[in-house]
Amino acid sequence: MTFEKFSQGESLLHRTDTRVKLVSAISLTLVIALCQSFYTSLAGLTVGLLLLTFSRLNLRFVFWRLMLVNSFIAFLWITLPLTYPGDALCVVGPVTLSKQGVALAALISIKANAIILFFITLLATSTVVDLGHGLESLRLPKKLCLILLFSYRYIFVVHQEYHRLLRAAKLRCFKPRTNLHTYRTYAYLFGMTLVKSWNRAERVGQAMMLRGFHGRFYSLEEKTVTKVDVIFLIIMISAAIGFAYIELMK
Amino acid sequence: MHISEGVLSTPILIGGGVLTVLGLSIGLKKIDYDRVMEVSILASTFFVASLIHVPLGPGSVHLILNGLLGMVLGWASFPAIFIALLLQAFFFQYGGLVVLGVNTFNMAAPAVLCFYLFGPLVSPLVKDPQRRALAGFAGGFFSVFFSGILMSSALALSDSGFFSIAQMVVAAHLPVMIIEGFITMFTVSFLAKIKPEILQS
Amino acid sequence: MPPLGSLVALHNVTFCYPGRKHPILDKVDFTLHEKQRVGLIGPNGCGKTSLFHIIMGLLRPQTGTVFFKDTQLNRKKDFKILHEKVGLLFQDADDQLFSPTVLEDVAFGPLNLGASPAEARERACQTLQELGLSKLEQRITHQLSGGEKKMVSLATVMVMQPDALLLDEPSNNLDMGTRARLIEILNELDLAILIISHDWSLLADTCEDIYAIDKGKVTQSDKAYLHDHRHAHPYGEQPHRHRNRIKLTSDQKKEER
Amino acid sequence: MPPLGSLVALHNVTFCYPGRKHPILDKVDFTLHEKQRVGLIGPNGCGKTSLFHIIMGLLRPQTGTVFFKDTQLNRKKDFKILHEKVGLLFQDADDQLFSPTVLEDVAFGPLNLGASPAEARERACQTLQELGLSKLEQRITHQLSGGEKKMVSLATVMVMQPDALLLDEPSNNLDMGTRARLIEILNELDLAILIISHDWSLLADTCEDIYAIDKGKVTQSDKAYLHDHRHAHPYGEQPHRHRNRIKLTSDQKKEER
Repeated sequence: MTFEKFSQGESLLHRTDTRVKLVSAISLTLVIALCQSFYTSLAGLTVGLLLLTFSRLNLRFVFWRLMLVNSFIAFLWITLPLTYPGDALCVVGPVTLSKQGVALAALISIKANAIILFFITLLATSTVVDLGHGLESLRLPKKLCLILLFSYRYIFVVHQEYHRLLRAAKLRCFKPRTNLHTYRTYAYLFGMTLVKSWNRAERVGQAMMLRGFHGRFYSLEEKTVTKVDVIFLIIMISAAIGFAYIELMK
Repeated sequence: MHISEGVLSTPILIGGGVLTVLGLSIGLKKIDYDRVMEVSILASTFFVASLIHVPLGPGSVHLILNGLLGMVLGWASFPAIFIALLLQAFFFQYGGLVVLGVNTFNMAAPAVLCFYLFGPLVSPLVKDPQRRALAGFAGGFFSVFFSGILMSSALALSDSGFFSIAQMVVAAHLPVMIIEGFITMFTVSFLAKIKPEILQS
Repeated sequence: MPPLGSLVALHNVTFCYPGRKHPILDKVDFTLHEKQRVGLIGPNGCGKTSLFHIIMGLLRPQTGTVFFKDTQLNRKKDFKILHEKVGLLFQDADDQLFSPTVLEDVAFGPLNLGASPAEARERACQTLQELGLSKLEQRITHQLSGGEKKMVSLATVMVMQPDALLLDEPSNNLDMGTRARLIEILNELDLAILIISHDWSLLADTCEDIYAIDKGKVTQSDKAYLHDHRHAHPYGEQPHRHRNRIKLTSDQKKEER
Repeated sequence: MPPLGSLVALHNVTFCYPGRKHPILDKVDFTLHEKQRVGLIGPNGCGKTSLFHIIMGLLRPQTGTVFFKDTQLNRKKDFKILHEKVGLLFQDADDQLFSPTVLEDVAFGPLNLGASPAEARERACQTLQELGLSKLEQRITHQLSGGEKKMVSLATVMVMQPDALLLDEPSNNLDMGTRARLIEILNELDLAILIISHDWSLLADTCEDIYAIDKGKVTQSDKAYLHDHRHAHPYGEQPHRHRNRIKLTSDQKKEER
């Protein structure tokens, strides 16, 4: 299972401190998510594309990821022009396409894609482990960060456990269909996975206790921010302020 | 089941964010450090559920199981779902950061509701397996139903022009509700036989 | 092409795990005939389990072909006919059993093959009876002992009435009693059997032919030579049998002295 | 009372799982001395793992007592001193490695014992180096191979500088290379070791004394008798060692002939 497709690389964005990237991503996303004007969102998309060239990621993977995420947007393109109240853009037989509907779908598409690009270039270029530690030093509640890191650790174990059971079912000629037998089987497969996870949680708890755990987690991290990181942060925050300026001037 | 970034209006985003922060703080307060690992591993298990695709006619839908999650984890559903959505955003760029509050609330609030409404009915103390099965079905069905309602309300309240889309969202969730009902029902019966303490929370 | 009339055959199969330099199976030819009983011995990590997974279509080899009853299996779909007739017993019974009760687990296969619930139940009961497991019928699978789980997972495979049985380290973690019972049952079965194990005496007790697998190659056992081993048996005092069906060549016999 | 001067001792321990008729451990006495190396062999479900859990205080026996350095451990709190000095290697490394990265996992123990982050880091690095695992330091735990996970979980225990090491089926699912490396490391360690395994040759290669455990009783290996075994070795042609540290009594030697 390759979940963190974009986390490996040597680019400037891969090297930048995760906390810096987190703050940048949050501020850029915030402004673009809230903006209402085409100018702002296009500026956001431009910055997103610019970051993409800096990230030196495999563009084919990025393209497919964008296509996948855009499926909800496609749904909006099908529905909004037909259902959104407003002036008629054109009339095809009994169907009226709304001008405001098309405009809104276009605006949402630009905003959403700009934000996905921020996400891919600023966050997906770090591992989840780094992101978890980064969020912790940005004062996200410690328990929440621990749940993030431990869940991340065990997703792969649990996923494998589920897959071994599914494999056994398939070898016994299980063919998923739309019927109760299928749903019952999936329920049992998941139920058994849940039971195994429950038992594992108990064993891991014991392992922690045996290694002296007494209800406190200590952190090992001590990352330093470089000059390049600071410059990067300043540029990104300026971009976000710039977007806000464009939005307010309109 | 989540709304993309860039769709919702500012008041809705803020409202969802505030509610989720409230839910998270209650949830985290109920998890002491000794239970962090347990909640984490169960959160990963429910994340894996969202990767399970079950057939529905010619297509397939992935499991949500927020009803079952609520019955097992109670208020800890808030952090568990928040983390699952955050990981989905990190892994696949689904959802987003600003809309994370709304999306978490849409799924976690029905889970907590399910915990209070149906949790006692599926607990190992209930001796009648049929009543437990029924409660399991209801929990699975209604939690997805509530999530659909919350999601479409978020859309409709953001922009009245989204009203038709909001209706479609609820309609599209109808078959999912039925599947989730059955899967939750069978899983609850399974757990009651094999590991009743999971349903004890 | 493998010899005609075989039940399962591998032809020129090479398999290499991604990122590894050396293939774990290197141009392997292997044939299992109807009712043939073959043991496969080799160290851990030598590719025994990979071989099973290739036969079942769970892994796709980089080169080579799997044949079932002289039909070439190319796509994932093709392996479905093999799954109906070849049963795989996993090393870890916990990977195989997922239904709440034993009866439901055994009846799962027949249900998938289109049996009605009543039929499936009857076939499951019968299989359990044949294996002497009737009293486990209503038990919760998850709460069985390791040995009981192993026997139940054998039942889940046998209920499909397979032509061949692949067993992956069947005696691992079994107590002596269950192990003896398993050997007895395997020797009563009238079908092709392929066992991978490092439990030499299990193979000797159940198989006609023994192959060794190492460094990507499968070789007939006449290369594997028999020799004395200092070996302690914690149950040495209790009666136990060491049957050995392998015919030794005179050379090997000499070396055994 | 167990003999004075022992490191870990069990005295008259009986343990029965709730709902079971027969106790899995029945009035067991067991002693592990400083630097003693003991192997414990027995089938699955015979109580090997329960014995470990009783020593570590994870299970409380119905009768009997656990001693650590002649101190009786009665309450949960008493076992904390034992946890600092006795390390348990779990059968499944995924149960033991819960931190996202290798370095964090190895440093977890020292941090809990009060080391500063810098100290903990240094001790972790040093332990990894001693075990030849330095290049794994920054790796993400779930991306390690099975063998790497096992070695790292050994590191998480060794970093605590224990007086004794309990290993639960350490060679399970290991490839030959890692298994050999593990045996090598275990033989270099200068501390008490207690291994449970059904991998006889691992025990023979690493332990001085071998006990058998069955039907609730632990018996010294002089009862387990050594005897000849017809045994085929697919690698018989290649050089291989069979070290056997067990001292045979003359009776057994006779039987071995």
